[in-house]
Amino acid sequence: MNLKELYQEIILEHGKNPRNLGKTENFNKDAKGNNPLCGDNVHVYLKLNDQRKVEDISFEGSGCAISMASASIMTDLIKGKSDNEAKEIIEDFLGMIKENPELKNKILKEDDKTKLMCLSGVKQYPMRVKCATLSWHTLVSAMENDGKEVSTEN
Amino acid sequence: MNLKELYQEIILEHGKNPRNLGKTENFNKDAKGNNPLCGDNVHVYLKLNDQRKVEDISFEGSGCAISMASASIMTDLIKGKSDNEAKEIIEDFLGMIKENPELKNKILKEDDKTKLMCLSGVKQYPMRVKCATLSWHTLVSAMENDGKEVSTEN
Amino acid sequence: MNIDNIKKEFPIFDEKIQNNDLVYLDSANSSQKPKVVLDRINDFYSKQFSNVGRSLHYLAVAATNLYENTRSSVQKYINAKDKNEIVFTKGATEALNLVANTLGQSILEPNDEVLITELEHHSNYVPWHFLRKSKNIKIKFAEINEDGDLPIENIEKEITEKTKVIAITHLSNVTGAVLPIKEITQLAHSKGIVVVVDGCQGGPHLKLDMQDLDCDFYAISCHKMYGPTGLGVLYGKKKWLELPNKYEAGTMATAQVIAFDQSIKFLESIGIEKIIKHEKELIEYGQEILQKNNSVKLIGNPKKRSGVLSFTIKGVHPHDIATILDETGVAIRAGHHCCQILHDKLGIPASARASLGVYNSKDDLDKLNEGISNCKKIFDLK
Amino acid sequence: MNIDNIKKEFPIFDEKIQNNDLVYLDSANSSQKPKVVLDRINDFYSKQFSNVGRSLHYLAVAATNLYENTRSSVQKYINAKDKNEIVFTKGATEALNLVANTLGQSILEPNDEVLITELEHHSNYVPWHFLRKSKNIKIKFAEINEDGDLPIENIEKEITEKTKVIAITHLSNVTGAVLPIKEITQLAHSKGIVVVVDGCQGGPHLKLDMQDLDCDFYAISCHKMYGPTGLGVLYGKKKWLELPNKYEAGTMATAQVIAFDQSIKFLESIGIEKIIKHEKELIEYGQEILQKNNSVKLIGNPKKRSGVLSFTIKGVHPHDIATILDETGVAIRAGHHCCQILHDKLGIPASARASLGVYNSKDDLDKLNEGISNCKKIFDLK
Ligand SMILES: Cc1ncc(COP(=O)(O)O)c(C=O)c1O
Ligand SMILES: Cc1ncc(COP(=O)(O)O)c(C=O)c1O
Repeated sequence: MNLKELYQEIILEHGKNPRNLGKTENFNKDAKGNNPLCGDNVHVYLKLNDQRKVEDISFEGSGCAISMASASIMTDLIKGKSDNEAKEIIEDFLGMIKENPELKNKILKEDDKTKLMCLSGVKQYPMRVKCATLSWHTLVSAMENDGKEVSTEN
Repeated sequence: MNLKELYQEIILEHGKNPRNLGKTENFNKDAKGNNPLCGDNVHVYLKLNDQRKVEDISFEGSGCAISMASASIMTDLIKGKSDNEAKEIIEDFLGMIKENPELKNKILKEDDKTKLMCLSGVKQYPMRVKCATLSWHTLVSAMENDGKEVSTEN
Repeated sequence: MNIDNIKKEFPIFDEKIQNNDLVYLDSANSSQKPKVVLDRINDFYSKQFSNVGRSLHYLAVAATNLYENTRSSVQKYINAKDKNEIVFTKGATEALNLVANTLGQSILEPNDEVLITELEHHSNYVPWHFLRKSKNIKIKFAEINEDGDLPIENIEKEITEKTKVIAITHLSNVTGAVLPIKEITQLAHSKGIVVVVDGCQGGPHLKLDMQDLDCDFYAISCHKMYGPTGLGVLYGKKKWLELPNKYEAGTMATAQVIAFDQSIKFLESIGIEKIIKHEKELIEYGQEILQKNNSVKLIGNPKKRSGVLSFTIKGVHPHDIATILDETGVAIRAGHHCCQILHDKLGIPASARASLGVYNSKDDLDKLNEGISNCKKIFDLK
Repeated sequence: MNIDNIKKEFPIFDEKIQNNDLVYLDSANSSQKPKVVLDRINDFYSKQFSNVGRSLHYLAVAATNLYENTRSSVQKYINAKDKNEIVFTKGATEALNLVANTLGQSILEPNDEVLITELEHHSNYVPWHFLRKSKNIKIKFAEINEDGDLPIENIEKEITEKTKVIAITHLSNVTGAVLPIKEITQLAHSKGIVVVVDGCQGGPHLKLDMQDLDCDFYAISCHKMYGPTGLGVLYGKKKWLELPNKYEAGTMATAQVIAFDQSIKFLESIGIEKIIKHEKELIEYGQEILQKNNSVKLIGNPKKRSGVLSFTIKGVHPHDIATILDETGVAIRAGHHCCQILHDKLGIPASARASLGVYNSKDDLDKLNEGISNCKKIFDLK
């Protein structure tokens, strides 16, 4: 049974009570993402201040436990980081979901890394990888603010 | 080898030297027929006089030995018959090609029937049946003069 | 053929799927295939293969006859008046596209209305949507009632003088509701309206009688009827269609058409009445056990339900349900099942769907129920 | 794999056809299928079957991966830049329709010209003909020369400022002429013209390298490439196509796509260079023996010929030739092979066509020649 690895307590908890859910005030960047195959969608809002620091970040959307937990943990960890740090964390996370056994960045604290590693259970569930990564790809799009809607289908 | 039955001498001879080939003068009924699958086509012309007798009949077209021979023999036998006699012969011929072992009509002489029976070799060649019957169906259409182009594909 | 032994006819159930027996509850998506169908494909390719209709040689003639045989079998199975009312397509989606194109070119004028329903599958919406763009027609939606049913009154009240076409599913692939097509057709024809039926789910679960239903078009998905993938059927009344070969352009799915004859024979060998009875028992049993489970909410409560049971579990997203069930070999589908309009109406982003085939048994539904309990345990629900 | 033993890979050659060994010379119509392909179909249906892309359960995930694997194999086989440039269709005919629709909506305006050739198959004429009706475009025909060849000059001289598309066959299914696509594309692109290639016959007989040919679209017919019926591929440069799933609507020919991977592997295991060499020897041998036969007239004398030999016999209609050959198990095709324009130009209603596959040998061509002698005997020709 790998289900236990997929649905770790922290995932279930974040899935049930997602942090930073809603539309943050005074956001200056945002992007939408969707998974047309299963109907999941997410909208990421962020406020990047003059020092290029993520002053606030939130998301709206609905989805499975994995996708909600992933967005919740993501927003939690990205808040307060500079945009360069954020990009490094995103890249590290996506690399870990794709192939790397571990997270490599030196920005996050160990227990934050542990939270993120909890999402690595999806590796054994190829169809669920997109649930875990959609909000992250959407965050990239928001930061680049290119207005493109992110879709899992490409 | 059934080929001998299919390509009897009389068929080969009519195929090579078809009778009544061309466009008869003063025709008052005509129809076109075609086999879209193999590109065969035929055009039947006839002159039905006031006594409803086939005063003249001819055909234009190109096709295989079977189709040319069939049109040739058909025009030969129909010439001079009344329209009712013609219809009976046509029906009898098509019935024979489809299922009947013999021709049943009492209009044709024995040796004319023999000529027609030569075409029965196609029964063993389902794809060639249309070669033998196209001109006959076209004749029906000409007699009814409904202007519809006959196609083998229905 | 005995319905209790039917599973044995399907080779896939001899396989272990990740060490589990396969509990296949995704037949509305695509059904499994009986051995007779697979053997026919293999035999045709390995002993008789040729393209149809174009060559004169022995294999080509034989293949053409086999191909046309299936057309006749389908004609008989669905009780169509004429063999030429049967057109083979690559799927139901193409069949419905073909209908929309045909009607778009023949009868639909700008501002004419096409009436569809909130139950429709994407495939019975998109072709009309294209006509809306290209021909400026209007699409109206007949509403479902509280039970997720579509009573004829809800259709009647949307009909106006502009209504030219009613395009409607025979059996909802989400609620399992069976719609009163015959009555709808009577109503429609009394007003000169053309009736197009999406028969994808009707095909495997209902008695198909075109002359009785009297609809103008009926689209079938062969791969949901125990047949090969890549094949659909469009039934169309003679007055609407030219000869089939007009639509069957290029090389067709020859082997698939020829093998589909075996699917029809398979269905006939059981008999649709028996299938209907069997599936009715299963649906009733499924409803019963799921209703006992008070975290589970069945979607819709139609008067007549067949083949499909969709549900949600409060606090567990359908994708999570599907993943958890899959772990014990129970294959269901989660998502909106290409029925976004219906899910929007119901205010849910997705649902879990268990759908039936002739090979299912009460045992399968018990395993579904166990899986649901497992979901609740993992998500710590009561 | 040894080309001399290749026939053994094809189960159909174990069969007697009307008591004869099968001499299959109708591969341009549809090729026979090797056992690996049949086994893959059977295995997939009986052990792994599920619909692709829509469900989350194990079988669905596995099927989706297999399906996408074939897309990658095709990409590699034809040396396309990107996996998403590969779209699965029900056949080449649908692929060419899709191209015409796409270009009709994006770049073609009334009075624009589409340049095709006198060699084109019906399937590469009809879609443009529809655009002529719906969008008022013009179709021009590049003429063949006396050898039935299509030198690039004959294309060049038809190009005007209005020419937006050149749609052209890679290999004529009647004369066997191989066209200089790479040069044509260079010419066309220098004038901003889009190049659409009908690769139905190129697929099985030529090296496919999209990046080298540099054409914008290329249509393939899988059943002519030792693959299942009901499947085609459209290659389209990324700039022209949206993502494949936009075009792959509804349930696809899942099993066929998955099995086609084995056709590609089969072709790769021999190697296209070997196939080309083998078929070149056969074509040369065929030309040689038929030319000795002075009642036989070969159709066309192209500089580069591959895969196909068409001919007529003075005094014997092609249908009669086909029937007589069939009696000894020699399967050829007679008719206009969906190339009416070419046959009109040549002033003949029909021709007889012998076409090759990897499994053919000189022996097969000898039997063809014997059959031709038999025709002459029956028709009493010298
Ligand atoms: C040159 C050519 N183009 C197009 C086609 C049509 O291909 P398909 O029948 O796979 O749609 C064929 C085969 O019949 C062909 O030979
Ligand atoms: C109700 C309904 N309509 C249409 C379709 C589409 O059919 P196909 O995938 O065979 O084109 C489906 C199946 O997915 C369906 O369930």
